[in-house]
Amino acid sequence: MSTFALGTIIALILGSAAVALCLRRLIRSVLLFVISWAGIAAFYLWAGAEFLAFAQVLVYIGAVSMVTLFAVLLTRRHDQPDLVIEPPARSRAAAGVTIGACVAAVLIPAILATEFPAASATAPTFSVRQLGLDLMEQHGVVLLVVGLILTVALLGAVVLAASKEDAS
Amino acid sequence: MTMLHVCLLFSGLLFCIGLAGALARSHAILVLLGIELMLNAANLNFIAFWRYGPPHASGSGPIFVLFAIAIAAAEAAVGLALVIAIYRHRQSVRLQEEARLKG
Amino acid sequence: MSPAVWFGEVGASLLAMDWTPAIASKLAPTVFPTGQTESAFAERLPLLLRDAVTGSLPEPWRWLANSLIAIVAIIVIFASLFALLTLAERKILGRVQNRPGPNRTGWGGILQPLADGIKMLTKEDIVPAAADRLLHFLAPVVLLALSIVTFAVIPYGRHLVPVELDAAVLYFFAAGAATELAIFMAGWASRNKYSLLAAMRALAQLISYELPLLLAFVPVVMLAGSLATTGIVAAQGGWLGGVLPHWHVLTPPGFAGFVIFMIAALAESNRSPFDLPEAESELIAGHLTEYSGFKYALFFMAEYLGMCALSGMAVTLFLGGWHAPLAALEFIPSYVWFAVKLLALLLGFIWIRATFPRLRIDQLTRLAWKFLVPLALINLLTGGFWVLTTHWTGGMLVVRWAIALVLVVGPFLALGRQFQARYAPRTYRYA
Amino acid sequence: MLGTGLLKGLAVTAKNFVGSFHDPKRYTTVEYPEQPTKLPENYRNFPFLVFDGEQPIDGLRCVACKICEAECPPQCIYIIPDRDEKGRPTKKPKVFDLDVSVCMSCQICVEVCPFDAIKMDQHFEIATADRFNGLLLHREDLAKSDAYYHSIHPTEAAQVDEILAEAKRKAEAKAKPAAPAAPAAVKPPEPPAPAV
Repeated sequence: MSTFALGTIIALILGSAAVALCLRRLIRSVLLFVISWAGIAAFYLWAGAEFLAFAQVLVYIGAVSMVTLFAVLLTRRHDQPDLVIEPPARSRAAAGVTIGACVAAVLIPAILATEFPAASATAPTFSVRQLGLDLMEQHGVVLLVVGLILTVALLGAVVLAASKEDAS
Repeated sequence: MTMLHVCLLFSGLLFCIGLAGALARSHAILVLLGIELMLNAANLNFIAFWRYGPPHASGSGPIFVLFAIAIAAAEAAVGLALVIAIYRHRQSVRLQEEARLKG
Repeated sequence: MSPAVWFGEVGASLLAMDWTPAIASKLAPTVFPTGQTESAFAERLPLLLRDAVTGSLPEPWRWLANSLIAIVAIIVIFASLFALLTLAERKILGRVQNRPGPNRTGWGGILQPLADGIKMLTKEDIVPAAADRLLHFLAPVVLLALSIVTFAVIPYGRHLVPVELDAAVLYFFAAGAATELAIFMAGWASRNKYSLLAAMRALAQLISYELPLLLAFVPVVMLAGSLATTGIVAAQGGWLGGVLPHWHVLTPPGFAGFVIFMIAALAESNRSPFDLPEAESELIAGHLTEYSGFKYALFFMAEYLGMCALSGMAVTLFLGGWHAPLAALEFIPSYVWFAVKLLALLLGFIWIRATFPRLRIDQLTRLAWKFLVPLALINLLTGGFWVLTTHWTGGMLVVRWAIALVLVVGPFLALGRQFQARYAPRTYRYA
Repeated sequence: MLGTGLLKGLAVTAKNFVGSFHDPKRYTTVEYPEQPTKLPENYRNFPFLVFDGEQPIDGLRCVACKICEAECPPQCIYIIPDRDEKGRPTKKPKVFDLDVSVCMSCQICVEVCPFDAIKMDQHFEIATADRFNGLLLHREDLAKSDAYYHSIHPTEAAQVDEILAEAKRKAEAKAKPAAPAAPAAVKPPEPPAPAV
């Protein structure tokens, strides 16, 4: 039952990600990416990190997908299709896939060849309270830095995307 | 072959898909999404090691993923803002046309 | 090693592994705690009824049957609440406008929802020729599914929590945030530029108001020290002298949070005065323009269910969940109290709809970004102060209340003056 | 302070809501088909013919003088005077048709009628599926009793009654001194137009 669940999750994530990167219609590939992100959230849930699963849904499906879709719609040209496939693009695509395959060819045997120490018998328990305490005490500085980065990134994004009406 | 192996294989494959996509596609948004996918694959590894790794008491895995998600959100926001700025400037989002630094 | 042997080994080891998902323990439904005897019979009635049905089943099936019963109960109860709510809304709007409202179908109009349903179901289902048929179909389904999913974590009574999650509040708002995607799908799949533009407006509204919505409940989480809905409800138990309940709405940061939360909830559920996405009299119907028949009914249902879910969450977070308002009234079952509070909030939604005119899009976003978000951020500070000063007693209690009230009322007045300065009071020269 | 206006608005709607249950002023709906609407006295739509006594056709005040037919601006009235077997006019209409699909409710026929025989009706539920025959009213459809006239336009009917009684008294007073000479002088003087 749960074998089937994990298999489905993995197949869903890999399949939707692979198809998303092959499609020519951008909106569809973004929506497939959303499925893939939802699958990753399901994986987190399956592994017992429920807080992360919900954070993943909130951030990726709620926010990143929206920003991406807005960007897609803002950069769309109606007089031409989304993407034109030209000979150089073909060779680039082939090169990209080859590099990906090469990395996979290195990674997979490496993973299979490694002996990991035995896993703990029970799933590690990790309550939200514990997470909060860890964030505030052990990782407090990091939290502050992340907050700062997010603020700067937000301001930067606003400045970058704001249209300069006075200039044009 | 343990659960950890399965999860690592899975995340490795996801990483390679993201890599191939980021390299093969020329649309800036798709390249960004490919990079997001690679980030997600790395996050999967943290969770896999936390869940199926050797016994431990710390929650560093999920916390690291949490930070990674936050940074990924920032990256997506800035990246897509850049894409929009480039599009406004050159009316194109194809990366091979953006070979010049000088506008 | 030959590939066949390798695959065989991998397969065998895959089968031998422990595949039980870690989340399974969390999903176990609340079995009636045998040690608890203090709860009255009426309090346990839903569980006893459930156990009477599923008690004889063997263990794994019993778990499944219990979950199914919970799901069916939630869907049936809230679908009928949706039906009654549409009727109640029209009746109340009628009364406010000096007219009776629908009263021709059935006894005093009680069958009006049924008539509406039959009308919706028998209408032609139109899909535009150029539409993306798959997404056009998926959008209402996804929206409804996501709004039903949010009901899973709300504690409806002392023993009635469908799923006890550690991060239940986060789950609720994650599912709520995902509904935006369905709205985008609806707008884009219609292949109609007006639908798309309206969907973009709807998204801008939803994203703008997500921020105050999420910020408004953080003080509550700080006060309760828990992200679990059960923990938050438990933190609001008890009464001061048997009269004054420990609800979060009765603390300064909780009250400010409640008001901000309800305003943002109005906008999140596309209710008047924030019903811009489907403003019937101005736009055609926004992203619903190309929908008809059953799909339109699904959108409508999802909207009402979202309103119910947000009200249920507001009851849980701010109004003490299923706790009775007075110690003396505790003999009434907890789920009745929850229902009473939920209905009161829903009536408030209808009352507000009957009163206020629709905002303009710029007023809408200005309200979110220049008024609600700063207030919610300051409210975080107030919440922190309130949490840090829980041990103050005696005369310091007065100081605590005074400081907290200043922190709540001061920014409201200051921002309110600034916010109002550009709009009111208005003088109309030609009117 | 920001928000006081909102609270005032909420109070107004709440007052309306509560008031609708006990205050008839805040619940003004008339549920029309079951609950007949009380029309104002001066409401008018299409003309009808008044008759005195019990017999609708015999009691008609109309003498088929054709003044209204001539005056009607859209020409929706059609009259054929009745004649007895010797060919003399009986001062009754044989045919009195009124096409309400043409009539514009101008009340000119009422103003010009010297006998107060045609008055404006208040019956407005005349929708029909047959626009040719259904909307062409005949003598039988148009004839309505004086009592009905009193019920719909009481003030105006009382004035008309006074005028008719006055005319009758004058005619009788005239007839007494010259009793044999004036059997034909029943025709009353033209009455002033009834106040509308």
